[in-house]
Amino acid sequence: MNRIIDDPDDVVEDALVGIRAAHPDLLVGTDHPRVMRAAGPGNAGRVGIVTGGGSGHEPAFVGYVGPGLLDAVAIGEVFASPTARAFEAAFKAADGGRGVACLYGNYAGDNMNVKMAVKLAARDGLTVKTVVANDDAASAPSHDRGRRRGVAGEILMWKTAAALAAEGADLDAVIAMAQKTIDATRSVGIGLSACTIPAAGKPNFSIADGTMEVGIGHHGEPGIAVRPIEPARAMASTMMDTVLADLPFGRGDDVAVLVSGLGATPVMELYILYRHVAEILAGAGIRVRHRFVGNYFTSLEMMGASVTLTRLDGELDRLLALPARSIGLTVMGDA
Amino acid sequence: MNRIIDDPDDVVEDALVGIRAAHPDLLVGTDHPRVMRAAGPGNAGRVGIVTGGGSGHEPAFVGYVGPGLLDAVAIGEVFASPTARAFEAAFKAADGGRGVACLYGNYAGDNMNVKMAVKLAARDGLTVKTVVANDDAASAPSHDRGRRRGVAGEILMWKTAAALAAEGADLDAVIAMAQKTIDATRSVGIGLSACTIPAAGKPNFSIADGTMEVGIGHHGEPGIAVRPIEPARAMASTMMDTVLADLPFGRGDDVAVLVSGLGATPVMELYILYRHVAEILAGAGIRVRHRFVGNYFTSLEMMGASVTLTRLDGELDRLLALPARSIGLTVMGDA
Amino acid sequence: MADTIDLLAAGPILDDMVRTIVDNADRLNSLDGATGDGDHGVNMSKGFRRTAQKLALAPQGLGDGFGMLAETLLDEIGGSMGPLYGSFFLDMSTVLRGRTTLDREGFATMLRAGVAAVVDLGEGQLGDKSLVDVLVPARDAFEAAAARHDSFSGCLAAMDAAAEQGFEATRDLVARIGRASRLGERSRGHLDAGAASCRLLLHALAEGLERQLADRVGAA
Amino acid sequence: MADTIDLLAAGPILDDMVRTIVDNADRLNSLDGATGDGDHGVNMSKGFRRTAQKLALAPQGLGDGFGMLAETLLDEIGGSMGPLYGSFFLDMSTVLRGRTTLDREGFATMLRAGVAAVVDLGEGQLGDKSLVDVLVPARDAFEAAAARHDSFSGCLAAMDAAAEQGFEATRDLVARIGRASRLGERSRGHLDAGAASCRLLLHALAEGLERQLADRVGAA
Ligand SMILES: Nc1ncnc2c1ncn2[C@@H]1O[C@H](COP(=O)(O)OP(=O)(O)O)[C@@H](O)[C@H]1O
Ligand SMILES: Nc1ncnc2c1ncn2[C@@H]1O[C@H](COP(=O)(O)OP(=O)(O)O)[C@@H](O)[C@H]1O
Ligand SMILES: [Mg+2]
Ligand SMILES: [Mg+2]
Ligand SMILES: [Mg+2]
Ligand SMILES: [Mg+2]
Repeated sequence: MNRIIDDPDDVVEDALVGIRAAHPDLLVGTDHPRVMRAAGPGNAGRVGIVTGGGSGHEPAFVGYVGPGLLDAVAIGEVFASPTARAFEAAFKAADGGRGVACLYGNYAGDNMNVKMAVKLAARDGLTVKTVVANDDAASAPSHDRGRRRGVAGEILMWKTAAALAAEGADLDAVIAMAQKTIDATRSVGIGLSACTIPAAGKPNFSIADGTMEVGIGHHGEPGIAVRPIEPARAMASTMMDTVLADLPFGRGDDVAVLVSGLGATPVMELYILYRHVAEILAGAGIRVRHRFVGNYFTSLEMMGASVTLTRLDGELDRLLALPARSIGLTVMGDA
Repeated sequence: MNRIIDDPDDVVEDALVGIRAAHPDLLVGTDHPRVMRAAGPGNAGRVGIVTGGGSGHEPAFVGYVGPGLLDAVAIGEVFASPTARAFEAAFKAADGGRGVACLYGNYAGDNMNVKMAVKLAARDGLTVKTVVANDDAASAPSHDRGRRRGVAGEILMWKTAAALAAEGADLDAVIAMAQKTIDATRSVGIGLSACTIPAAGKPNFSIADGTMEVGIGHHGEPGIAVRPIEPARAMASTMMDTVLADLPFGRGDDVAVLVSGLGATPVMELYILYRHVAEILAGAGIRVRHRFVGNYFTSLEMMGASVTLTRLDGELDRLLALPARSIGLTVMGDA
Repeated sequence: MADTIDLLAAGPILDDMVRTIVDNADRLNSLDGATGDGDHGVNMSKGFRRTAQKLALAPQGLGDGFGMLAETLLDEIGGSMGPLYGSFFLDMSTVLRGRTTLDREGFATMLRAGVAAVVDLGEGQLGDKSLVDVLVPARDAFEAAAARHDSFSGCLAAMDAAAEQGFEATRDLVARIGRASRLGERSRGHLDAGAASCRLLLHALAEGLERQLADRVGAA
Repeated sequence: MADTIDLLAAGPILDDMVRTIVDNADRLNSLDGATGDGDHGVNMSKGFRRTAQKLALAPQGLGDGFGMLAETLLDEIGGSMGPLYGSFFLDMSTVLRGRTTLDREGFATMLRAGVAAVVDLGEGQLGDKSLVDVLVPARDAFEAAAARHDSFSGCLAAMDAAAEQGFEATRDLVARIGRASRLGERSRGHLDAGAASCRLLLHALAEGLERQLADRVGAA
């Protein structure tokens, strides 16, 4: 296996040691070995923003902890939900006395662990409210949004909610903002090659050479179609057709665009994809106000990319532009 | 081929369209299609900082253009030097009336094209001085440093030189700072899988499964040894042995550390590697003042990583901490 | 035969439950491998093994033991199994809190609470091919037997038999929940892994309690 | 037979030089493939083809033609070939600037300048298995013939023969420069691609000039 690891069962632990060592200015550990929180004074008097999810999606999730973004994060095994206890500990780490917003992705394990954790936290008098991201338009039909997975759109929901929390908004307002953001957000992914969980040692799905899987999930969940690979322009059309029609986005809309690599696709190619995305949006009369292109939400060494669009009103636009600092996303806020 | 591209011969052009579209706040084009310069007012009254190199190393090189970093960059085909004319055009784009520092990597093509470009620029009265990065300790013995390749250490040299230029230093001082930085910098890479230039369609080197190539270059140049793959801890030892002994670094030194993925290695693994690097440094009594872990200087979808160390004096330390903003590296400067 | 259990003396039943999970880990993995990702045995034995270590240091009565098991599952197992089995045992331990003995009605209350917790959390329904296909028939069989005024022991036997049947019935179901639901029709023809572990746990519980009921008679 | 060239009339020789590169592109690729990355024909024909297009629009004398070729190589070809051949032709065109005719001594000066530019830029030495193994013997043979007072035409023939020999000699050399140097001993036994293109170019140049020298006699 062409990996930089020690014991495959310990990759998460070992990586967390490295992450803490590399970013003492951004992150600190907590009493729970699978919970990290933002370095610095804590967030007394503010609503805490928490997420959690499986490892292997770096920089998600831990890479979005920092000023103007997440206050704490619960960290699971590779591609597996964190434990209920880890979520609970993250809630406590993020608690500044005004309640905690847990903004996470729609996966069975995460749903259950968060639900249990909220129950556990409630016993200790801590109010936690949740928003479940379900931006992956390819993961269920639009009449069944409740079944859709959460993918890279989560990042935009964290950003707006955290920016609002930083301004002193109360828990209900923060939760409403996160919900509003994710409701205005749609994503779709294309997978070009599989990936291997180190402890498993072999891929548990496959994408044949010369084919692409449209609508693939972040853990190799089957998409809506397996097709012969297409030029970037056609891939972009396929993805944009899915996303634009779903909300739907239309002429005159302002949007934020996030193109994320799934891990092993060269950054050059993400820009080639973005080129076509930008052209399609221009052609559709949709104005791009914020752009993010890079490896924002990955799946180990999977090849492929995801495209995420958020329709903006003035408030979302403003919140996205406010300063934030983290491993995965830094906004200078001078724009 | 599992790629997000259109015509394989046009990948660089197509990606540049996307890069310009994605980062209007950071980058603008120039009259030369393969030259980009920093957005904004230009650098009148300051020494211009230029680099150039082949594509496929993104975010290098274009991703380091921005305030506090590069003023302009010349962009080559995938893994091939930019033309002499592109370098010349980059010099002109970066010219603020106080001369230009061209800080680039030691490759035959780049050397020749820069030399020609300097000649061409001189005809127009523009003074360009150069520093050639040769930080790759594995690419030639230490008595033959002139033959060593330039790799990720270039980033640190750009950072310190650009920070000094931003303070108004003259060309000789900027050049001296770049030279001092690269003289204090050593890197080494380990390759775990090959990569494919889109226009070639197949890899032009190979790394057998279960083996690693110690000392591999950024274009698959042969390293110093092909060995069975080792645990991360042992890889880190091998890399650090090479780097530490070469300068040499020793007890009491202050350093900056940069761990860069080569493209397809999951970010988790870079942190596992960093963990061991940090432990080895602590054990050797070397203090880490600046840490960079991520995909800073890649080789398309190659798996593997490089480690770069720079020995710092007070001045280098100070310059690394000054603010900078670019696709690849943002320093808030509030540290 | 007695009709109440001494909860403080019933702690060792937990050891049986741990043992059946650990002993059958490979089988649970391979059942999960057919329709899922093949880790159900690993996931389950992680938390159960850890509980056994704690119990060895400080043996517990059944109620606190269930609580300890629940806490450990919630602490150590992410994914779905931690919270599902965690809340199953947590809510059962809550029913047992303050009790020193357990009779037929108490058991029914406890089981009802545990099953409700699983259904509430996982939103699984009968026929979805999951734990629920064991838990719901088992609960219903126990209650039906109790309504017929069967002995506690008889009710446990009815529960055990229904659990076995529920487990076997998962073979012909199409998964509508969990990882296996991705396979659609292709999930038919395979026994469900979670149903298997659940069936093992209920069997160990029933057997342990029946043994204790029989013993108490012998002792009385 | 005349002993001076009319530089303005010599422009069409450039077309021959372009043609020989374009026609032999595949062969240059496969020579480069044996010890390098197989793109030498692609690299060369890119710039030469482009030059041909410009020449078709505005035909040039030899001096300005070399200048246009040089500019195009520097504009269009990155890597090593752009600057090496670019400075070769640039420095030759500089020597021709202001001249309308070229004699034996003028040619020697021009060739010396071109070869010096390549050696200066690429730091290649005789025996390194590169262009230089064609250029240096060709230059030396021309000068030796000139010192023997051979005719311009005879000097060109001597240069051409030496270029051919220099090219053939690269087969037994171990590459010490360029991409092929990575192979060390394994580069022996293969002809050098850059030497091949250089040999083609010098041959086309010599042949074109000899033809013009012969023609001018006929015309005179
Ligand atoms: N929502 C649910 N409710 C009840 N049981 C479930 C639910 N989802 C999954 N299961 C059970 O979980 C089992 C798989 O567990 P396991 O393999 O440990 O987890 P994972 O699927 O995360 O790898 C399935 O066989 C099924 O019985
Ligand atoms: N420094 C140098 N001086 C002279 N010729 C060189 C030098 N480096 C390389 N060459 C020539 O370049 C040729 C290869 O050219 P080409 O294949 O176009 O470039 P690349 O090696 O970048 O792919 C070699 O065959 C050799 O003759
Ligand atoms: Mg499983
Ligand atoms: Mg699993
Ligand atoms: Mg070549
Ligand atoms: Mg080449």
